[in-house]
Amino acid sequence: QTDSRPVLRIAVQQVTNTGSLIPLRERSNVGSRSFPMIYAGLIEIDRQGNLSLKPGLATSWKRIDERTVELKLRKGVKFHNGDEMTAEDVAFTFGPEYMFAATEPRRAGQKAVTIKTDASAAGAQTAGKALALPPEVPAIARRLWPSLEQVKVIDKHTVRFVNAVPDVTMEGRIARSGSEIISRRAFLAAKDWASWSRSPVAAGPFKVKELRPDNLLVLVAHDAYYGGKPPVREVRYQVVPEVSGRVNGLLSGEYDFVADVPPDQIKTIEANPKFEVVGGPALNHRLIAFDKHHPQLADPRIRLALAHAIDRDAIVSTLWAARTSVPAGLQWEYYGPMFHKDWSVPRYDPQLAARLVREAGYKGEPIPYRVLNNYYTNQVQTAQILVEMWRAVGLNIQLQMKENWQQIFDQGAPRGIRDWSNSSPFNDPVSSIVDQHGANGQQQQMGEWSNSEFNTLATLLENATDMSNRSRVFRRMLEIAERQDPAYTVLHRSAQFYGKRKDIDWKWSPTFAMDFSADNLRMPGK
Amino acid sequence: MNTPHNGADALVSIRNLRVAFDDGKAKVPVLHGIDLDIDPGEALGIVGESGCGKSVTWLAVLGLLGARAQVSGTVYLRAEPLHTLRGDQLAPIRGKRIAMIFQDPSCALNPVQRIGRQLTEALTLHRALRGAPARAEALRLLDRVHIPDARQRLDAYPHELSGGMNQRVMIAMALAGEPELLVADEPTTALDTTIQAQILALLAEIRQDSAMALVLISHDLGVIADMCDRVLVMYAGRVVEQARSQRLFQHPQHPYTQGLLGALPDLHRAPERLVPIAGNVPEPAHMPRGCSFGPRCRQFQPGCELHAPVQRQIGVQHHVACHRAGA
Amino acid sequence: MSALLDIRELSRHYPVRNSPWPWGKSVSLRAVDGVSLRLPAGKTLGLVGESGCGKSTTARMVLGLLPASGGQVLFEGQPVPSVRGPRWRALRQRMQMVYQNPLDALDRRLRVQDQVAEPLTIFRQGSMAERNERARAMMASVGLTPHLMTRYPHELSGGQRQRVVLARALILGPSLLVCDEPVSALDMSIQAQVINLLQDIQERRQVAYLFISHDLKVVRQVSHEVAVMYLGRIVEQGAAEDLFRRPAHPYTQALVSAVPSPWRSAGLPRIVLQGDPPRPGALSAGCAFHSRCAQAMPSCRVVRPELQPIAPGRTAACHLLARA
Amino acid sequence: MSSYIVARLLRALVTVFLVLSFAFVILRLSGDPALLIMSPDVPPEAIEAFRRSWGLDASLWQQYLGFFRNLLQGQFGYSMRDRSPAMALVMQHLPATLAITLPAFALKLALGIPAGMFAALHRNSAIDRCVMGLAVAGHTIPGFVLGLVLVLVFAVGLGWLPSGGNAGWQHAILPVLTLSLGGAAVLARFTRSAMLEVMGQAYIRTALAKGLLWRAVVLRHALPNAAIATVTIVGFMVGSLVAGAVVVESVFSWPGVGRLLVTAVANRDLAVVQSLLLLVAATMVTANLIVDALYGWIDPRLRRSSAAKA
Amino acid sequence: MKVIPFSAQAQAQAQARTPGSAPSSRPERLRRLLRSYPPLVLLCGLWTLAILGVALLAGELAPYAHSQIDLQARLSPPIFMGGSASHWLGTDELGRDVLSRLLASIRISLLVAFISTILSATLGVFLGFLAAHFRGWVEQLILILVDFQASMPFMIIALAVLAFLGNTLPLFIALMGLYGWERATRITRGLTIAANEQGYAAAVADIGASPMRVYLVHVLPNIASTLIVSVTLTFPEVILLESGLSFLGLGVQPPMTSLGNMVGYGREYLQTAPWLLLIPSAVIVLTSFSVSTLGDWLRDRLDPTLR
Ligand SMILES: Nc1ncnc2c1ncn2[C@@H]1O[C@H](COP(=O)(O)OP(=O)(O)OP(=O)(O)O)[C@@H](O)[C@H]1O
Ligand SMILES: Nc1ncnc2c1ncn2[C@@H]1O[C@H](COP(=O)(O)OP(=O)(O)OP(=O)(O)O)[C@@H](O)[C@H]1O
Ligand SMILES: [Mg+2]
Ligand SMILES: [Mg+2]
Repeated sequence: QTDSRPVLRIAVQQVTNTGSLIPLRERSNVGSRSFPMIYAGLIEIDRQGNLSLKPGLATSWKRIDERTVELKLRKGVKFHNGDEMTAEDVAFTFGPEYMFAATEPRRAGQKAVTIKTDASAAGAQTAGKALALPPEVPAIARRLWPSLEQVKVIDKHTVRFVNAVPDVTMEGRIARSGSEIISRRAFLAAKDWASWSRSPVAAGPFKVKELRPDNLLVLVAHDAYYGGKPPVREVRYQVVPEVSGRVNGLLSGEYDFVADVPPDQIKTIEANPKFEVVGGPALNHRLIAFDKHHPQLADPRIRLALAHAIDRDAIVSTLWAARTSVPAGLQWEYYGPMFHKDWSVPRYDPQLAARLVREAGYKGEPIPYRVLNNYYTNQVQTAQILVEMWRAVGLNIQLQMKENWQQIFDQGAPRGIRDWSNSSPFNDPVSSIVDQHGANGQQQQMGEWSNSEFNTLATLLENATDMSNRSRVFRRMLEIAERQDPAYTVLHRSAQFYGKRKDIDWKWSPTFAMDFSADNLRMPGK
Repeated sequence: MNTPHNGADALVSIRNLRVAFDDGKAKVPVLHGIDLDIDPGEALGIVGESGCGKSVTWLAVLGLLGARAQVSGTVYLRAEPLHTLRGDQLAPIRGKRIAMIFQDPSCALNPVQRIGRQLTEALTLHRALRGAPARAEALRLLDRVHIPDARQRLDAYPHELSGGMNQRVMIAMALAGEPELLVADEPTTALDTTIQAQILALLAEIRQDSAMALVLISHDLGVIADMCDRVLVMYAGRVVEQARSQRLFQHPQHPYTQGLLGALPDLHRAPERLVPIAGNVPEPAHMPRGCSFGPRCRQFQPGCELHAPVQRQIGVQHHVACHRAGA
Repeated sequence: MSALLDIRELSRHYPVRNSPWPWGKSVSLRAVDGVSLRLPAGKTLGLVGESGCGKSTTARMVLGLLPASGGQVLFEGQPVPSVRGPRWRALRQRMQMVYQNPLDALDRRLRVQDQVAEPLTIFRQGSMAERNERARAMMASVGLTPHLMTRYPHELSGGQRQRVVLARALILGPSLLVCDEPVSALDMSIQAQVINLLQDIQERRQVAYLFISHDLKVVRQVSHEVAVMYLGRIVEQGAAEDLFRRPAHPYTQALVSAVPSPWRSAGLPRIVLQGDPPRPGALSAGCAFHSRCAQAMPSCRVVRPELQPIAPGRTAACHLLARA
Repeated sequence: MSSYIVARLLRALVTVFLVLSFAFVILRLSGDPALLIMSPDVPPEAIEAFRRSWGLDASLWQQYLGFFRNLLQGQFGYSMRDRSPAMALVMQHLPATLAITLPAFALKLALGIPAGMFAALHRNSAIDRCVMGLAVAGHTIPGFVLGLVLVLVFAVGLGWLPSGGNAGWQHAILPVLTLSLGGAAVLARFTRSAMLEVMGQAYIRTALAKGLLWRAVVLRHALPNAAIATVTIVGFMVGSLVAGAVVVESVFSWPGVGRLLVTAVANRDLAVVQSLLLLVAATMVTANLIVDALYGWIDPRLRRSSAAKA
Repeated sequence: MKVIPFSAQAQAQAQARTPGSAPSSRPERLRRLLRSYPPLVLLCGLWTLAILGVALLAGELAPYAHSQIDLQARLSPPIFMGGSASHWLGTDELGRDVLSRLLASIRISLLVAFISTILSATLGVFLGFLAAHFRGWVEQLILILVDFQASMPFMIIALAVLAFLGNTLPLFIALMGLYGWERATRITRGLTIAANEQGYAAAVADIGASPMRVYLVHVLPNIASTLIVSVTLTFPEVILLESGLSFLGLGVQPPMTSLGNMVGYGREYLQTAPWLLLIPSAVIVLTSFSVSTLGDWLRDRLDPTLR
C-alpha cells in the first residue's frame, strides 16, 4: 500500500552549519528550524501560540523543591527505531555519555567563572563501549545545565531533575533546545559519534532519512509520533544558498516553502497570487555591542549617544517593511512576570545624542564598527544607515567589513562597535541577559565590557527564587546594561519570513522552528 | 607553335590582367595589364626585377591573392574562363589543372604535418586515392623527384628535411594532380648548383613524359636559358619583351633586357666591375608617366614619357614594348 | 702578413633526437667539422657548398654568435669569445653579419630607418639626431632613396630589404663583414648594384668579407680566395680564378660544371650528381662524398681524405688527388 | 627518458607542496576554525575544548609537521565541521561538480573554437564584430547575472527547466549553459587571435593552391597551427574543472566541490581545504604537463628546439 | 572565346589613368578613414573617454553624495522606468542616488581595474620573458609559480594579504595585480620561445643589443596581439573579482562603492529593482567591450603587415 501523503519541499539557506543534527553541537538558528521536527522534548513550547510551556514527552511536572522537578513521562511514546521511551532513556540523555562527559555541575557557593572542560577527561569518561563525545558537546551541555546534578529514575515513567543549586528556570531549561530526549539503545549502537550525529534517533514527528550536508536533509514521517501522524510523507529541506534561487524556485513551483526570505523579496513573491509570505518577529533581538575599552567609548555618554542617535522606527519601517518591531529592551513578553512593560530602548533623540557627544568632549576621533557581510539579514544596509545616523549627531564611525568572527573579536586593533543578536531560548531573562552579557557571557568573555554590580546582580538573578526580587534585579540589570553603562543597545527584533504556497494551511512560529506536525499543517485537497 | 597574342588554342591565355593592392591608405596598382599565352607543353620563362609582379601574376590567375587585392582582366584555361570564378569555384582548377610551386618551400609546407600526409591529401583530392594506394603513389612521386630513402621521408616533418628536399617535395605535390600547367616560382634559388641541376633535369624529364606545360620564374638567366623555349621579360607590372629564348639572349631589344644581361657576372672571364642598370626601380605607388622604364633608360628620348609603349612584333615571335625598339 | 681572421679546426656538433618523444635518445650531428681558414684584412674569402653543409653555422661561430664545440677563432690575434660579456659586445663594432634571409632578420613592426640606426643606439653613439643622420647617410650610400626610410620591411622589395640589412651591418664601420647569401634574392641588375657597393666599401675602408653564396658567378666576381665545403668540412680551397678554372675535387667539378649560363658553350658537359648527400647525423667513416662520387674507389669508403696541398696556393681533400 | 620524467614529477611535487604549505599557513593564521565552525554564541569553554581536541593549540610548526607526516602516511585528516574523512567528503562532492564542468568544458570547446575561427575568417566584417561583441559580453556578464537571467527566463518564465538543485539531467542544463558561455567567449577570442596570425602564413596559400576547399584548409591546416595558444588556455580550463564552478554552484544550488571549498575556507576547515587543493593542484599540474607535451605533439618544431636548448 | 585586342584598349586605359595612384575622391577618403577608424572603434573610443572623464569628474558630476541615504525614497525606479527626475537612475535599497553611486563606482573601479590589470600584465610578461630567456631552472621555477597561482583559489591568496598586511586600497590594487599574471606568463613564455627561434630577435641580439632591448623593443610588440587579448580579458575579471573579495572584507567597502559592489548587492533585486543590477552591469560590459575592441583594433594597427 503506497503512502498517498504528499512530500513537502522546502528551500532553505542551510540545513546545518556544522554538518551535524545534534542540538548540543549545532547552536544556530538554522538548526532550530528542523530539529524540533526530529526531536521531542519532555516539555514543549507552544510554538504557534503564546510560547507557554506545555506537555511534551512528559505529561506533567511538578516542583519537589527549589532544586528538584519531577516529571511524569508519557506512556507508549515510540522512538524512531520503534523502541518505547522510558525513564532510562531520559536519564541517559542527561548523563555523562550523551551530554556531560566528565564535567562537574557548579555547586552552591561556587562563583560563576568560566567552566573549563578537559578533553582528555571527557574522552576517558566515555571510553569503553560508549561513543567518544566531541569535547565541545559537554562544554555546551554544561552551559545549558550549569548545575544539573543528576536525573533520577523514579520508576519507568517518572524522573526527577535534581539541581545542585536552587533554580527557578529548570522547567524552562527542560523545554529549551538541547534538552531533547534520545534513544539510549540507538546511541550506544551507533558506529561513532559522527554517524550518530547524521542520523540521530529521537521521538520527534519525523525521522532522518538522509543528510547530505550543504545540500539536502530528508525527513520521513514518524507515524508513531505521539502527537499524531504527520500529514506529509516526507519533508525535503533543499539547501539553496542564494536568495534569488529560493524565490525563483518557489515561483517556478519547485518548492512548497522557502525560508530565509529577506523583506525586500516579499513583494516579488506576493506579486504571484498563488504564493504568500508569512512570518514576523522572532525570539531574537538584533543589537549593537560596545567595547567599553575603546578610548572614546570608555565614556558611557558616548555609548548612550550612540543609542539615542538611532532612528529604529525608520529602519523597521523601511528595511523591514514594518513587519517587525522595536522591543522593550533585551526582554521578551513571554518572560511573563519577569517582563517589564514600561521599559524601553533609548528613544530616538538626535539633540540629546549630540549633546551627550559634546559633553563627553568627543573631537571626531574615529570609532571602528566591525561588520560581517550580511551574517544577519540586512546587516550591511543597517550598518550603513547607522553610520549615517551617527554622523548626523557628530560621531565619526568607521565601517570595517570583516570576513569572520575572529576578525570581529580581534584585539590586535582597537575595537569599538559590533553587530550581534541575542536569543532567548527559554522564558526567563537568565537565558539572555545573564547567559550572554553576564560574567560567563560572550561579551564579558571577549573582554568587551564588564560591570561588577551587574555581575553580582546576575548571580542573584540565577539563584534567587523570589520572583518579585528577581524582577527588581532584572530591572536594575537592564538599567545598567542599556542606560547607565551601556553594554549594548537593542535595534529591533529579528524577523523570519517564509514564502509559501497559499493553499497550504500552516502557521509560522517565532521560535525559528518550522512545524510540520499534524497540529500545524494541513495540505490542500484530498 | 602559334604566335602570341591570338590565344586561339593556347592552354592558358591571360588578357589585360591588372592587380592593385589596397594598403589601407591608397590603392597601389602592381600589375598594369598583363597579356600572355602559353601553349600546351610549352616551357615559358619569366624574368624581371624583383617586385615586378611575376609571382603576383600567377597568384592572381589562381585566385590566391586574398581580399585586399583587386583583380581585373580575363584568364582562360583552354577557353574556359577562370576570371569569373570566385573562391572555392577555383578549387577544382588549382592543383589539378594548374599547379604552382612557391618561392620559399620551407615556409610553403605546413610545418606541423608530415610530408606523407600533405602529399596524400593532394592525391585524395585529385585522384581519389585513399589509404594504402595513396601512400604507394606518394612514395612513387617522392621516388620520381629523386628523394633518397623516400619511404622514411614520408613520415618526416618539413623542418627535418633540407631546403633542397622540401623543394622537391613541393614539386612532387604539384605533380600529384598531373597538371596541364606547372608554375614553378624560383624553384632553385636556395639550392647549390649540383642540386639545382638535379631538379632542372627532373622537370625536363617530366615535361617529356607528360607533355606538361611549364612556367619557370627565375632570376637566374642561365636556368631560364637551359629550360625554356620562350622567355618573357617583365618590368614594373608590364611585359616589356618576349621572344624565343635563344633569340632573346642573343638579340635583346628592350633596354631593360639589355641592362639585365649586361649586369651578369661571368664565371669564366676575369672579373670586371659589373654594370648595373642606373637608377632605382620605381615604386608601384609612384609610377613614372609613360614608359615606366623611362627614367632609367639609356636610350630615353622625349616622347617616351607621354604614353606607355605597347608591345609590337619586331621579329619571329619576338615582341617588344618600347617606343624605340625595332625602329 | 698576419691574418685579420684566423679560424683553427673549428667544429660544431648538434645533438639531434631521433625519436619524436622528448625523452628520446639524441645523436650528435656534426654540422661543422674541423674547418680552418684564414682571411687577411681587406680581402674576400668566398665560401661555397651544398645547402646545409654548415656555411651559416661556420659564419655564426666566426662572429662568436654560436659557441664552437671545438677549435678556435682568432680575430686580430685575439680569440673571439662566445660568452656574451663586455668583450663580446665590444667586438660587435668590429665584426658584423649580413643575414641570409633579410625579411627574417628585420623586425616587421619597426621602420627600417630605426633599424638601421639601432646599432648606434645600442652602442650609444651620438645623439638621436646624429644617429638618424648617420643612418640616412648609410642608407643613401647603399642606394636606398630617402622615401624608403620610413617604411616597414614588408613594404620594401627583396633587394631593398637586403640593402637595409647591409646598411645596418655597415653602420658601425666594421672591419670584418660576414655576408650570408647577400644577393640570392635579387635580380641581376640589383645584384650588380650590391656587389659593386660591397667592392667599393672594401676599397675605401679595407673591410674583409667572408662571402657565402650558392651563386658561383657572384662568388667568382667578389672573392680573392674560395673555399668549398661539403658536409661540414672544407674539401677544396684556392684562389678564386684558379679554382673555378680548374676545379680539382670531384664535388667542385660537379658544382662548377652545373653552373647554368645563357651563353653556355655547348661543349662543356654538365655533371649531374646522383643521389642526395647522406644524412649528417649518420655519417660513416671515409669520404663523405663517396656515395655521390662518380670516381669513388674502395678506399674512399673507409679512409677519410685530409686536406692537402695539391698545387701552389691550392689544397684539396681527395684520395684521387693525393695519389696524383 | 627517466630524467625527463623525474624532472617533471619533481616540478609537480614541488608545486603541490608549495600549494599545500601556503594554504596551511594562511588558513591557520587568518582565522580560528573553532570560532568559525561553532557559532560565535557557543560558550568560550566549548571553543577552547574544540581547539584542544583538534590540536589547534599546538605551535604552528608542530601542526605543520604533523600535517605533512600524516599526509605522507596517506591520511588526509577529518573535517572539523562534521568529523567525516576529508578526502571522502571531497570525493562525495566531486561527481556533482564534474557532472556540470565536464559537459560545460566540452561545450566551451565546441562553441568557442568554431566561433573564434569564424570571426577570424571574416575579420573586420559585421559577422566578426558580432561574434566578438557576443564574446566580450559573454565573458563580461557576471556568472550569477547570467545564471539568474537564465533561471528567470527558462524556469520562472517558461517553466521548461528547474531553477536549481541536482536531480536529473534537466537540472544540469542551465548550470552547464551558464558555465560554458563565459569560457567559450574566452576561447573564441584567443582562437580568433591565433587564427589571424596563422592565416597569413605561406602554407595556407600552398594548401589552397593544392585545390583544397576553403573550409578544408581552415580545418586541416590553419586550425592545428593555431592550436598552441588555444591549448594553453584550455590547459587552464582543465585545471578549473574541479573547483571552478563556485558561482554557478551557488546560483543553482548545486552541491559541488566549489561550494565545499568556499565553505571549507570560510570555516578554515583545513583538512577539507587541503584535500581539495591537492586535487585541484594535481589536476592543474597534470593539465599543464599535458599541455607541455601537447606543444611538441602539435608542433614538431618545438621538439627540436627543446632538444637544441638542452 | 573572347579575345580582347591587346594594344588599343590597354593603351587607352593606361593613358586615362593618371600616373601613380589616383588621388582619392572625397567619399573615397571617407571610406578609407572609416576603414582605419571604424565607427565601432570610434564609438568605443568615445565611450572609454567618457568613462575616463566621468572617473576624473565624478565628484563634480554627481547630483548627490554617493552615501547620502534617504530611506523614504528607497528603491524608486529610474526615469525611464517611470521614476521621477530627482533620481535619474533611481535609488537603491537605502534610497541612495544610483547615478551618484555609479559615478563614484566608475572612478574607483576603473582605478582598481586599470592599475591592477597593468600590474598583472607587467608581472606576467616580465616573468614570461625571464623564463624564455634563461630557460633551465629559472624557467622551471617560474612554471612552478604559474602552476601554484593557477591552483590556488584566489580567495586564499586574498586571505593571506588580509591576514598579514591588512586592507588598504593601494594594497588591494597590488593584490589584484596578482590576478591573471599566470596566463600572461604562460602566453609570453610560449610566444617568446617561438620568437627567439625566429631571425629578427636573434639578429638584434647578435648586433649587441641587451636582452632588455631585445625583449622590450622587438619581441614585445611582436607578441602583443595575443597578450592584448589576455589583458583585455583580465580587465573585466578584475572588476568582478573585486566584488567577490569585498565580501571577504577586502577591497572596496561600504560606504565607499564600486561597480562590483553595486552588482554584488544588486543581485537580490533583479526582480524587484532590476536597475540596481543592470545599470552597473551594463557599464562593466560596455567598458570591457570598448577596451577589448580598442585592444583588437590596436592589435591590428600594431601589425603593419595587416594594414
Ligand atoms: N599581399 C600584398 N600586399 C601588398 N603588396 C603586395 C602583396 N604581394 C605583393 N605585393 C607587391 O606586389 C609587387 C609584385 O610582387 P611579386 O611578388 O609579384 O614580385 P616578384 O616579381 O615575384 O618579385 P621576386 O622576384 O622578388 O619574387 C611587389 O611590389 C610587392 O611589394
Ligand atoms: N639548432 C640546430 N639544431 C640542429 N641542427 C642544426 C641546427 N642549426 C643547424 N643545424 C644543422 O646544421 C647543418 C648546417 O646548417 P647551416 O645552416 O650551417 O647550413 P648552410 O650551409 O648555411 O646551408 P644553406 O645553404 O641552406 O643556408 C644542417 O644540417 C642543419 O640542419
Ligand atoms: Mg616572386
Ligand atoms: Mg645558410
